[in-house]
Amino acid sequence: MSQSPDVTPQNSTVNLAVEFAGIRLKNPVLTASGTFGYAQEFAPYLDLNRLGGLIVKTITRQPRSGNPAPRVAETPAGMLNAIGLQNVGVDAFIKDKLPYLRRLAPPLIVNVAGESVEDFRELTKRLSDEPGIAGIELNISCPNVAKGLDFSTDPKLTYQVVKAAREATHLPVIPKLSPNVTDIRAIAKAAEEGGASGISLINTLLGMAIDIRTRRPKIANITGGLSGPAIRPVAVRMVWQAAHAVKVPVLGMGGIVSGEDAAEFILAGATAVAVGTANFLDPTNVIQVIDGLERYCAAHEIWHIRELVGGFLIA
Amino acid sequence: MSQSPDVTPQNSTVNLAVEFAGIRLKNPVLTASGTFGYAQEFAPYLDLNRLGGLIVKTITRQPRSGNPAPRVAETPAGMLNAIGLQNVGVDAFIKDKLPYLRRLAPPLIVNVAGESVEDFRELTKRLSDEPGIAGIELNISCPNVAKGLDFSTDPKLTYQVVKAAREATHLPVIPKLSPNVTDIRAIAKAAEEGGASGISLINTLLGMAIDIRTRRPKIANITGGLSGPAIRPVAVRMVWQAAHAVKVPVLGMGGIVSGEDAAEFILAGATAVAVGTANFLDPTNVIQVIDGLERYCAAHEIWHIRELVGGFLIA
Amino acid sequence: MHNGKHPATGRVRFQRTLSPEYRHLGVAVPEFARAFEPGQFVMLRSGRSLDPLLGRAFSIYRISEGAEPVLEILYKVMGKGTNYLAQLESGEPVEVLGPLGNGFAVPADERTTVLVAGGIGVPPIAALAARLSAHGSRSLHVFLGGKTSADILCAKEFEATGAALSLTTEDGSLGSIGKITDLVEPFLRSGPSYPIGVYVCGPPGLLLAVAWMTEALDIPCQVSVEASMACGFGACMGCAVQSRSTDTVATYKLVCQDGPVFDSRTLIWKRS
Amino acid sequence: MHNGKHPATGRVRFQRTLSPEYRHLGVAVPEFARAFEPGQFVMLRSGRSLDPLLGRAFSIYRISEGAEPVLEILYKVMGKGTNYLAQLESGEPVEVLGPLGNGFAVPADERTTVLVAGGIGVPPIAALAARLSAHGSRSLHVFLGGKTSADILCAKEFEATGAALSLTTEDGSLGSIGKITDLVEPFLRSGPSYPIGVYVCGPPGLLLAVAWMTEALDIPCQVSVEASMACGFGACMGCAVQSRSTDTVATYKLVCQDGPVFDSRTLIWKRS
Ligand SMILES: Cc1cc2nc3c(=O)[nH]c(=O)nc-3n(C[C@H](O)[C@H](O)[C@H](O)COP(=O)(O)OP(=O)(O)OC[C@H]3O[C@@H](n4cnc5c(N)ncnc54)[C@H](O)[C@@H]3O)c2cc1C
Ligand SMILES: Cc1cc2nc3c(=O)[nH]c(=O)nc-3n(C[C@H](O)[C@H](O)[C@H](O)COP(=O)(O)OP(=O)(O)OC[C@H]3O[C@@H](n4cnc5c(N)ncnc54)[C@H](O)[C@@H]3O)c2cc1C
Ligand SMILES: Cc1cc2nc3c(=O)[nH]c(=O)nc-3n(C[C@H](O)[C@H](O)[C@H](O)COP(=O)(O)O)c2cc1C
Ligand SMILES: Cc1cc2nc3c(=O)[nH]c(=O)nc-3n(C[C@H](O)[C@H](O)[C@H](O)COP(=O)(O)O)c2cc1C
Ligand code: FES
Ligand code: FES
Repeated sequence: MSQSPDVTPQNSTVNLAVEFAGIRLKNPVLTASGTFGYAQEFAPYLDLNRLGGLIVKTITRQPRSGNPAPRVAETPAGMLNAIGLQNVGVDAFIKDKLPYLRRLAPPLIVNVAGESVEDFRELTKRLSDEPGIAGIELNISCPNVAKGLDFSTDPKLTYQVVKAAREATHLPVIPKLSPNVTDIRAIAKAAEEGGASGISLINTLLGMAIDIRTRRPKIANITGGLSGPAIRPVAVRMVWQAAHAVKVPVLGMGGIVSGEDAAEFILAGATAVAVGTANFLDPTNVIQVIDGLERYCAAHEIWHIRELVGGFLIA
Repeated sequence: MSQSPDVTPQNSTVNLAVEFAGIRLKNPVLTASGTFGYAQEFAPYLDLNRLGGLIVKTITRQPRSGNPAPRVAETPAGMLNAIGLQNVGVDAFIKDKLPYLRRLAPPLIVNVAGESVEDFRELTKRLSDEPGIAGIELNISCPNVAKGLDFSTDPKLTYQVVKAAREATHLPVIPKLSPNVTDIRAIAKAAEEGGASGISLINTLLGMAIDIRTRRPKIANITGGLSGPAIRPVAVRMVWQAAHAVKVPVLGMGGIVSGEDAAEFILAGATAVAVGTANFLDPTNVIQVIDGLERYCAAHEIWHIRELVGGFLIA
Repeated sequence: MHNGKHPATGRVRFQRTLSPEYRHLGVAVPEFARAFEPGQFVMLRSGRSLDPLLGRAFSIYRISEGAEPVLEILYKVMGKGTNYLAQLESGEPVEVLGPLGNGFAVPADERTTVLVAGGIGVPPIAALAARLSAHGSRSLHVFLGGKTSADILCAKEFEATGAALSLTTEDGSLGSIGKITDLVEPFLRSGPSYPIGVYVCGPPGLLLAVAWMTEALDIPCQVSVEASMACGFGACMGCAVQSRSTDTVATYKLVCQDGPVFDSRTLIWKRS
Repeated sequence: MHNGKHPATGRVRFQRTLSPEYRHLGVAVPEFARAFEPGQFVMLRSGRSLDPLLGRAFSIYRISEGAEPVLEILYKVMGKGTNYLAQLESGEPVEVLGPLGNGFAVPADERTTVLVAGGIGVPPIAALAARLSAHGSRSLHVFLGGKTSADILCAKEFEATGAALSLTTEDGSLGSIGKITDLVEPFLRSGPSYPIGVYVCGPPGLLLAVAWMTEALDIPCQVSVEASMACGFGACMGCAVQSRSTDTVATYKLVCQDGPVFDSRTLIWKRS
């Protein structure tokens, strides 16, 4: 459904490189946490080195088994999930996953979550000692675990978590914000004041679906996080609001499937974008986003992607 | 895409009648404000007397011209709108529209909006003097005008508006709540405390879309309200949360297209539902929702729709 | 109550590629109206999926007779909705609502009738020309413009009506090089017989230019206007267009209900 | 890197209605794998629209040879995704990812091989029977159950393999009346020759009953399990199934990656 004239990326000379939160990316397209596994799952399908950056599945201090099934359900142009942060824990991550990830060319951003300010501080500190990590994304907005959402729906807690992580590392710290709030600008500002190097948004919208035959929730956790194209208009609005509220750069996500969608976020003010749910439709989707973005730029004679950032025109 | 076995509504004996906020409805399917004009637009296409109830486009004290174009844009499985409450004003409504509406059999709920507590009080009072009105819906959640959202994103303002309207009329008063909040339960409780006879939700999610060719917003107002199937999981979640937070009945809406969708809201705790965006796809859509709901009930041997309300099972 | 306006499920009868971007689509619609006014439109929608969600507006180009009426449209592949349409093959379903809106109204005693169309503005103008040719006691002048020759639709058909046909393309690949308004204005100033009327459909810039020029010359002009639409029948208030009325309520008119054809002097024309 | 697992756009070659609810679909997929293990599956998705959004999992029933490999599946029309598939006509596109997951592994020296299937569990079991018949130095017993005769697929095919075929329907419209487990249990207790193995696919109740029964009798059993899936290749962690592991990280296995075929004794079986 691409609408741009057919310009092959190879023939064009669009410079897609950006710097986000002090991290140099050869293109502004990353993978969203929890939708790209630990990257290895995608290796049979695509050249991982083409990615702008990699954000991996949330890591916690202890291993987590995750939520019972069913964990995913489709909704119109979207999906609900409540995986429950299933992960191997930080020790096994460092031992078993990091060696593979650090050999890849794209900068690696490790996403962490905790139940307390202390957890975030510890995880951040622990990971900063490891080579091959370019930044830490703080998942303070997971709607699918008992403690999770709490932090990023409250500016004070947001500030505290970000500050603790900031003080624990020399790496860029990127809090990931929840869309389930009345005023995203207030949260974004609190994150900036806490010392965020950049902010990342949106995590999923809290949703629910009922199987009308069984009368049971379609997700065992009852509620789940809504993602995919359905939420894109909400995500674009919040990225635009947040980008105007803070000076640090924004990593935008929510429903990106094509290069055009990525361009929409960048016009709204995102410096870089992440592809989430679309990775499930087709493991090569993220490459299509990179190629599509490059084609869009070439067709509109944008020779450096920077020219596009915040390029939204208001009459 | 109906999944229920083919039971013709005529042969079944499902009792669909409900009482919502003291208003008797022969079936629980209403039309959502702003999506059904003043009903007359639909007369060529369907028998208006089959509807459970009618909610008409928001009325304000003074006529309003509405927002400049473009006012609507499609999004994945949804749409954005910023009509800007274009309406003829309460005087012309009473003179020109009400005579037609009051001749129709379905109970009429008039939706009003104002910029101050005083506006809501006055409008409510003015309309209560007119025969043929069954209830007043308070639109304290329109995202597309300067003052609008403010009321229902704050429990105190919500309480004040509802209380003022409550004191101004003997009619049922039904505040309509915004989904753009951190905690819908707190707002629902404030509405109940203010004296709401029932609550109505959800209004649209605040969203935005950018035309990547022109770099301009797809909606002249920049942001608009997101509606349609895309938002259904958020709406069902909020209806479920609100229904458990208050004792007054809930009118649920957000993305209903089929009888199955209506059943999902009723299982989540809604006493009645409203069809919005789907009226645009096909002017007879609301009739398909009524027939589909009846078929669903018959197929599941539900002989009174009341049995379904809140019938959601949690393991 | 049944007036042929009810939504109906049609089936694709044919889909022809006119050029890389333009298609000619025929949809057999049971019980569809056989009569329509040129300028009226239909809303077409996929019933299979919620994406694309809303109908898309297309002018009625022709309704061909037969066992079932076949609704014909000419369209340009633009975005999601028209890409979806372009993938449909014979037999596939399409939801159809219409005919909708108000068409062109040409006075019977008009001596000079000037039709102007650009790009996807051609279909309603072609429908109008076909009607007028059926009458005949008037001089009919057709002006068609496009970026390249691929944008010039129905030229042969217009010729067949006996109209005087003028063509322009911006690249000069067909007709004279330039914009169609470069030819319309001199013609209107050249002393055609009155009563005269201008009927126009096409991109916003064309409508604006013709509206200004006819107003300056005090020649009646009917324009068929486009707008973003959600419903097509007056329910959403989405398709607003600014009118010259000073009454608050009438500031905006609805393209689907009050139009899509308007007397150009009832609307405000400004560059966007 | 190219191992036939890449997503590819297939074209519907045929779509046959087996009964009101069941369909047999053939999709020609360029460069699709010609080899697969029975029990492996594909994800099928519409590329035309974002609704339905995600792929749907279907067991590979057969891959027929020809100029292009034709992927064949048997499916039941359930909800949005399968309704969408059912509307596809010859030539329409379908996005295909696969073969995915791990299939059944039947020991070469097995003397008694018992295949059990219910409803849409038949396709992988039919694929397995076709493989085993190609070998032949074993006794093959097939048990098929359904609600009515319309749910019994591929009976002729199973007969053609030379297997001993037992059928049940709940309404008695085909085979004996009752549930298929009513026949499987007595057979397993009747003293079949060892080594023996049971291979089962079907609704959760059937899997549970066969898993319990084989565990009680200490007979090896491989089950093909279903789960809600978003991706099909290990990326979403959506398709969790509870394992018997006491290690936190291994509490859940992924149906798409660790399965869909599991040794029944590695999973927890309880009524839902
Ligand atoms: C009353 C009326 C009658 C109409 N009659 C016709 C008709 O007879 N034939 C016809 O073809 N159309 C007609 N249109 C226009 C038609 O409705 C739109 O072209 C259609 O809705 C586009 O839908 P879409 O989903 O394909 O594009 P969308 O994605 O909705 O995009 C629509 C708009 O975006 C812009 N756009 C999208 N893609 C591109 C692109 N690649 N390059 C430049 N701009 C782009 C255009 O400005 C376009 O108007 C009519 C409209 C109205 C209101
Ligand atoms: C590894 C694997 C292999 C599979 N192989 C096959 C196969 O070979 N053939 C096949 O047909 N299916 C197979 N399935 C199941 C198939 O994936 C689902 O049937 C399909 O995803 C349903 O999609 P849908 O959108 O049509 O239904 P959805 O709307 O997603 O509904 C799916 C679920 O809802 C319930 N449901 C929906 N509609 C109804 C209804 N009318 N009555 C009762 N329950 C209902 C069912 O529990 C069903 O599982 C397989 C699944 C897996 C995981
Ligand atoms: C199945 C699934 C799992 C996810 N897991 C995580 C996670 O572990 N940590 C996190 O920060 N976000 C997680 N997310 C949120 C995504 O990273 C992303 O913020 C969100 O899905 C919106 O983007 P999308 O619409 O492109 O998917 C998950 C999303 C999905 C769909
Ligand atoms: C075009 C449009 C206009 C609307 N106008 C109003 C309005 O005037 N007053 C109001 O309370 N809600 C208005 N709404 C909100 C709807 O009544 C409804 O709450 C919302 O759209 C969610 O339901 P849906 O997804 O079924 O459309 C409008 C919605 C749309 C799409
Ligand atoms: S398109 Fe809905 S009112 Fe005109
Ligand atoms: S379906 Fe996504 S991990 Fe199994």
